[in-house]
Amino acid sequence: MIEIQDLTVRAGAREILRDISVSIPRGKWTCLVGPNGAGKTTLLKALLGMNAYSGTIKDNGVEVFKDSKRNVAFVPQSPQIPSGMSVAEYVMLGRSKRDGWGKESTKSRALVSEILRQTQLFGMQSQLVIQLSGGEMQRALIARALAQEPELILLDEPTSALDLHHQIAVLNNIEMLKDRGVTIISTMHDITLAAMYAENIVVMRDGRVSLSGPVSEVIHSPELKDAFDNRISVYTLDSGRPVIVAAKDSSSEREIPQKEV
Amino acid sequence: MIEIQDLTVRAGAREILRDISVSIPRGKWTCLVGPNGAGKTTLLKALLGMNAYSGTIKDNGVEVFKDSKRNVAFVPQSPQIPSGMSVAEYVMLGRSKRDGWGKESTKSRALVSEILRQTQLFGMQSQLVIQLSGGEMQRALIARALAQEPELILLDEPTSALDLHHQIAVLNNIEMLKDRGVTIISTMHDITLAAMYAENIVVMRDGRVSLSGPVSEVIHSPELKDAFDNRISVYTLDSGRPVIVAAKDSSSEREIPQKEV
Amino acid sequence: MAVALLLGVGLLGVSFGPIHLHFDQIVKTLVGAPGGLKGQDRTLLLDLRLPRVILAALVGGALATSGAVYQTVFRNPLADPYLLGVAAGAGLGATLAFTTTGGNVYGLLPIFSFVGGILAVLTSFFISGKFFAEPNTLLLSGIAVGSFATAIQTYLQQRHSDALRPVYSWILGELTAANWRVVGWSSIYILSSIAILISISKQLDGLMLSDEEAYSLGINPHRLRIIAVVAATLATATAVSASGLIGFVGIVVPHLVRGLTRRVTNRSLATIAFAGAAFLVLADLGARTLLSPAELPIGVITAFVGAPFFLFVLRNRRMVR
Amino acid sequence: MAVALLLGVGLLGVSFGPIHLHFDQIVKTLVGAPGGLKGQDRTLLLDLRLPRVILAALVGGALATSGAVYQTVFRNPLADPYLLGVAAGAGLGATLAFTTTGGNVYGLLPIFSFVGGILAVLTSFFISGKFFAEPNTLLLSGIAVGSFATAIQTYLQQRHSDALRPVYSWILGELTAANWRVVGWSSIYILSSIAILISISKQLDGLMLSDEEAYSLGINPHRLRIIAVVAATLATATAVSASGLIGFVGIVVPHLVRGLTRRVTNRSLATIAFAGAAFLVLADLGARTLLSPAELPIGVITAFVGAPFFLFVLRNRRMVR
Amino acid sequence: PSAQAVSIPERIVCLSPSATEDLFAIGAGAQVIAVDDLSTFPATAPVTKLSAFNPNVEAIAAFHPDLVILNSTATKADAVKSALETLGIAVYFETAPNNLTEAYSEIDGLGAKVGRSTEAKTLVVNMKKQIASIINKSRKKKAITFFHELDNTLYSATSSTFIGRVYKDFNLANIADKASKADDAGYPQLQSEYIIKANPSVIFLADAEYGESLATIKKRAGWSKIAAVTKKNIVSLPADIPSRWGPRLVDFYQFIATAIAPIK
Ligand SMILES: Nc1ncnc2c1ncn2[C@@H]1O[C@H](COP(=O)(O)OP(=O)(O)OP(=O)(O)O)[C@@H](O)[C@H]1O
Ligand SMILES: Nc1ncnc2c1ncn2[C@@H]1O[C@H](COP(=O)(O)OP(=O)(O)OP(=O)(O)O)[C@@H](O)[C@H]1O
Ligand SMILES: [Mg+2]
Ligand SMILES: [Mg+2]
Repeated sequence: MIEIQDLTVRAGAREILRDISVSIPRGKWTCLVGPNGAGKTTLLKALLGMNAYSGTIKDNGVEVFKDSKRNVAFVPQSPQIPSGMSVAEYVMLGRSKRDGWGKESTKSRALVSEILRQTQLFGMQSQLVIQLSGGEMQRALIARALAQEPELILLDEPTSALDLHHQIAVLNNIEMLKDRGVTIISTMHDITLAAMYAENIVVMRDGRVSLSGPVSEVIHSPELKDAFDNRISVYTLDSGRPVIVAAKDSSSEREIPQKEV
Repeated sequence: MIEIQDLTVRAGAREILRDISVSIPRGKWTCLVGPNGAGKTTLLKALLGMNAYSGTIKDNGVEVFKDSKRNVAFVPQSPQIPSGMSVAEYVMLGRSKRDGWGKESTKSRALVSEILRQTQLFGMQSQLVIQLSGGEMQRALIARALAQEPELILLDEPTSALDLHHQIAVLNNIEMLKDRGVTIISTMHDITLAAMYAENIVVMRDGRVSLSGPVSEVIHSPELKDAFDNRISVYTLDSGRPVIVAAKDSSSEREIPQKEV
Repeated sequence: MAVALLLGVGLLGVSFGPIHLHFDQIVKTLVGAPGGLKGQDRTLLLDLRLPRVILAALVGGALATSGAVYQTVFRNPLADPYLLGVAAGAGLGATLAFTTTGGNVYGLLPIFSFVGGILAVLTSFFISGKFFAEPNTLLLSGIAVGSFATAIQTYLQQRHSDALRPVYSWILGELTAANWRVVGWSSIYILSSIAILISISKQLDGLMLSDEEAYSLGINPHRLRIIAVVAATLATATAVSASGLIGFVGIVVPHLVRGLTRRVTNRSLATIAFAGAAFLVLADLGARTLLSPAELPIGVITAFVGAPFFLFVLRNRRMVR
Repeated sequence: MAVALLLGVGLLGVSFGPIHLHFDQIVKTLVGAPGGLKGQDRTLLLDLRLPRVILAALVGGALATSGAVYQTVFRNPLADPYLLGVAAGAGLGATLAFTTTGGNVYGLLPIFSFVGGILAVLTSFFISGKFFAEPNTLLLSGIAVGSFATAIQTYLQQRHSDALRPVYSWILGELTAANWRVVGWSSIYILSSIAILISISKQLDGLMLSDEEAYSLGINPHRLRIIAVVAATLATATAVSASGLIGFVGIVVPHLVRGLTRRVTNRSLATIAFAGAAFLVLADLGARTLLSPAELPIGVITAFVGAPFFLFVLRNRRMVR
Repeated sequence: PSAQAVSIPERIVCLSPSATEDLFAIGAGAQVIAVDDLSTFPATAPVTKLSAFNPNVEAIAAFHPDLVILNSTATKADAVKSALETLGIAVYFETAPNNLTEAYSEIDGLGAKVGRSTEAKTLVVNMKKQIASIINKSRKKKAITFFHELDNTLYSATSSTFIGRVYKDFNLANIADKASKADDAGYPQLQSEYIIKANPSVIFLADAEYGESLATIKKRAGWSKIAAVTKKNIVSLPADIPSRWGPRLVDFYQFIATAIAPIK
């Protein structure tokens, strides 16, 4: 369990997160959803443990702040892209922690090749990361996180630059981490996708958590809709899987899709 | 009409776009779709006319390269975020071309206020842009483009960081530009959204255009599926509006959504 | 307000010195009212102090403005107006004046250093190839050209070690050479350069964005960078040839103004210009009075007073980066 | 290969000079085989040239490595090893040695300049407040502290103008003072600093990312920056106190190696160290022989030979930015 | 009668223009095998390209000297000295004198070092006599104010410097003395308006070689009314003599004496 108690995060005078208390189960996929500016990115960064916060965040009973023993992968919303570094070098950075300073094991090289193949970057190892397209860069970033073999992976909008097919491909790859007991925490604007992959959802609004729980409970709750000012609609598929969309007009269309033509 | 003839764009030795010929109607919304790395961003930048290309791109019969008379707004996929600039100043930059060097008209100030309201950034005028959340920044970027009152607006994944509601809100705002005869060209990974807003779709793959035409024609064409290696499925709503999704498994689920519960 | 401040500082500047002149008499003399200064005091005010104070203001304004512009153009807080080799080129020019020419060396000094500074920057431009396609390439090219010029200068000084003292005292930066002729020609270049820079200051903000974004906003980033750097270089080269190398002003005054106003945009360019002018007038006053009747090199005062103040601002106001 | 190159260059370095020594005799002397050099030539080789060549290699390696590390840490291609005030502090220390101590100035000089350099950097650290939370704040703080130190130094030189020439010649950078004692103490600091820097070079690549990303990769960015800057500063301060201010090497050699190898990552740090060492050994050879019997300041050669070469690389290989 | 006195150096490399003049004047010229590039006097001195300011140890050693005379202000003079000594070459440090007494003892010291003590003593006695007689004839009864200009940024020399003492011997009043607190070594930078106010009767231009003259000085703001300018009492100093503290000091005294003779 990751236990968050009375978490408050400030930027200057402003409180971006206010008194958040929520638990996130280990070994599961938890998705943070909420409108722009709700504080999702801020919460994700707090979970990383690099910067000071007030309140407590305990991961397996240990305070996360400056706990250098954890192996946490972090996929930021907008990464700082280093110039002059190749895709292979970039992904290999994920191995630093495991290989130790200045070393590069054979295992790492094999693993990185494998991951590059999984993320469909294999032909691009020697291309510079600054020359990648938006989606390719995002995959390189995720590849680096996978190379880390983390115990916890934090993903901030991991699919925002991916095409439809790669969204699925990449999320499937991430989902497989659960087999190894990895905890996954991500933000995701596409709540349909979130509901497809996550077991738990945390709904945020205005720097607070308004609801958290299993997907099935949260998805149909008024709190979710409320977080988006009731501008979204929720449908359910035959299989029970939900689809969440916003309507184009205020007189929101509620149509039912037909079979493919 | 924007007529593109035999357009080839190189980066170093590599041809990123190869012999593209396609026309894009004025006063309409055209969406570029295709998998990551297809060359959408590159084509959008070529349409901006800043960098050299081979072939011709004629906008109303005039070559776009270094044609400084055009007023083209450009919303990049990943903007360079200036430090120390407030949201209001950032959006006001969009007025530079109209107001002239060093001036700032009353009209501009009123217009910028109006646009900040439209993009729901009004309370944040004096916040620094580097302090914005991902979605707020993307809205600021679009607000700047709107402030430009352009004749052509180029949008590279304008909704990638927006929550469901703001996606719709922002796209609605952009759509309204058509009333003033503005031409809209955007890329969009969410083909469902693309089909909702665009009149025309250009399908790209591997630096080439594989098909272009009205939404209704393109959406149901094999070329679209082919561009994504047949990993996407297309449904049609009652109203005839299409929904495009990628399946989670290779044994792609084809479920039909039920009424809201 | 900035103008009033500058005028006030200027009045202080002309009033104090080894001989103290009274404010009211100064004002009377300047406006031509009866009861003004006479004789030697009048000469002192009109022919010595006034041109010196004006030159200090011009040079301070030029360096601060150019520094701010360079910092924006190269997106580098370390950039200073001497970056592209102006200083080294001017230094080489000055040394050449001392070592190779006979006749009236001091008369040739401004011309040699001006030409040297401009030539060095042109060489940097030329070698960096695609001009401003890559600001960082230009910047590295400037460093290399500057080092090269400095190497030749040092070599010449070694060969002509008698020229060491005059070159060194020129490098220290002096406003002692101020007179109406110097003020005349330098004000033309400096004021027009500053005017150009201030008029494009709103556009310069666009350079904080990517080139494509700037282009779509109606800015030609390549051309704008060239205009900005050329104007800034012209101002700097003029300042250098009129008064040697005065350090610190160009890099610190812009950051100081930004720290105090918490603004990074180039709207504050006019404020920066005035602040630089006032700062150098005050520093020059210090240079003239602290060890009077001897004179302190102005560079000592600028850094001696400016550095602690800057450090204070840096520490106490969270700098807007 | 880099090692072989350095050894080859070193052999050239000990062989040439106003008095030419033959390779075979040098090698015999060094390995202790019969038929080696005798008398004055032997002393020349063992007590003069050898320590000088070794010192050149140490200083060159120190400056190039530190420069590369500063450039990464501050994400600034303009960064050079003198950035945080080492140079100015050391210059002030050296000036103090000349002006305040009578007697054995040269014995005290290295200590004074070393302490001055380190103190200046510590002051920059202290004033910038949160250490490395904001590299740019530290960097500006370094500039201000450096300017302040330079102001005091200039002032002292004004007050004690007889110290002008020795300080100036010290600033120019000299390897003339090389002897085994200097090589002894400087090799300890320099080699251990370089070893630390090379051992953390892979981690340094992580500093090209955002702090959060680096942290998640197992790097403590604040601590890593401090380690890197402290080690680089120690190497630089040692180099400066052993040989004065030798410019150009620290900024240009790293860019040169990156331009030639087209690599920006810090994997090339060892190559940069060797390149810096070989470059300075060659430059020193030039300093001793080119204008023989006069000796040229080594800084003149580094820039004179290095700048055109660098410009050539800059122009012909599209620099990896 | 020590062992040292026996070993008279026969291969001297002299890296100081003043010492070169001294050596030739005391008859040790034949022992000098090489002098630095600025030792231009006497004409018979064996000028080489050796630098006195930036000495190259190996280049000096290549002459196989048995004594090297080194100026103590040369670059890294200490290091050069110890390197030469490592090679078994004796080094004599020449320090710039601050006054006549030190200049004389410099000559005596050099004489002793090169085995020409008697000649050195004779030279010193002659110099003293000649200089005393010049001063006697030309010393001003009433002090005359003057300004000594080093360069056009108005650096000057106070009475504590060697050149300042020379002026003082003629009872000239140095306007730079008021600024002596600005530089321990006696070279303060004066303010233009102070010079105008001090109104010196004579101006000595050490920067005449850079083109400064009555004509250029007149053009300086406010300077045209200075007494020295109105009376045209502007003295252009020659390039080398004022900085050679050897036998030609006599010539320098004579030069000043001649220059100030018409001034009342
Ligand atoms: N340094 C700062 N100073 C002031 N406000 C800040 C700062 N950083 C973030 N904020 C504000 O805090 C709020 C939360 O930001 P955060 O990035 O966590 O949002 P988010 O939920 O990730 O939004 P998005 O969906 O747009 O990515 C935003 O409104 C943002 O403007
Ligand atoms: N400077 C460059 N050098 C080499 N290859 C490049 C360069 N710039 C872009 N590319 C390649 O060109 C291809 C097209 O890039 P582009 O950014 O146009 O793709 P895109 O369609 O916008 O992709 P995405 O959906 O990921 O944003 C990519 O495969 C990219 O790796
Ligand atoms: Mg976010
Ligand atoms: Mg793209």
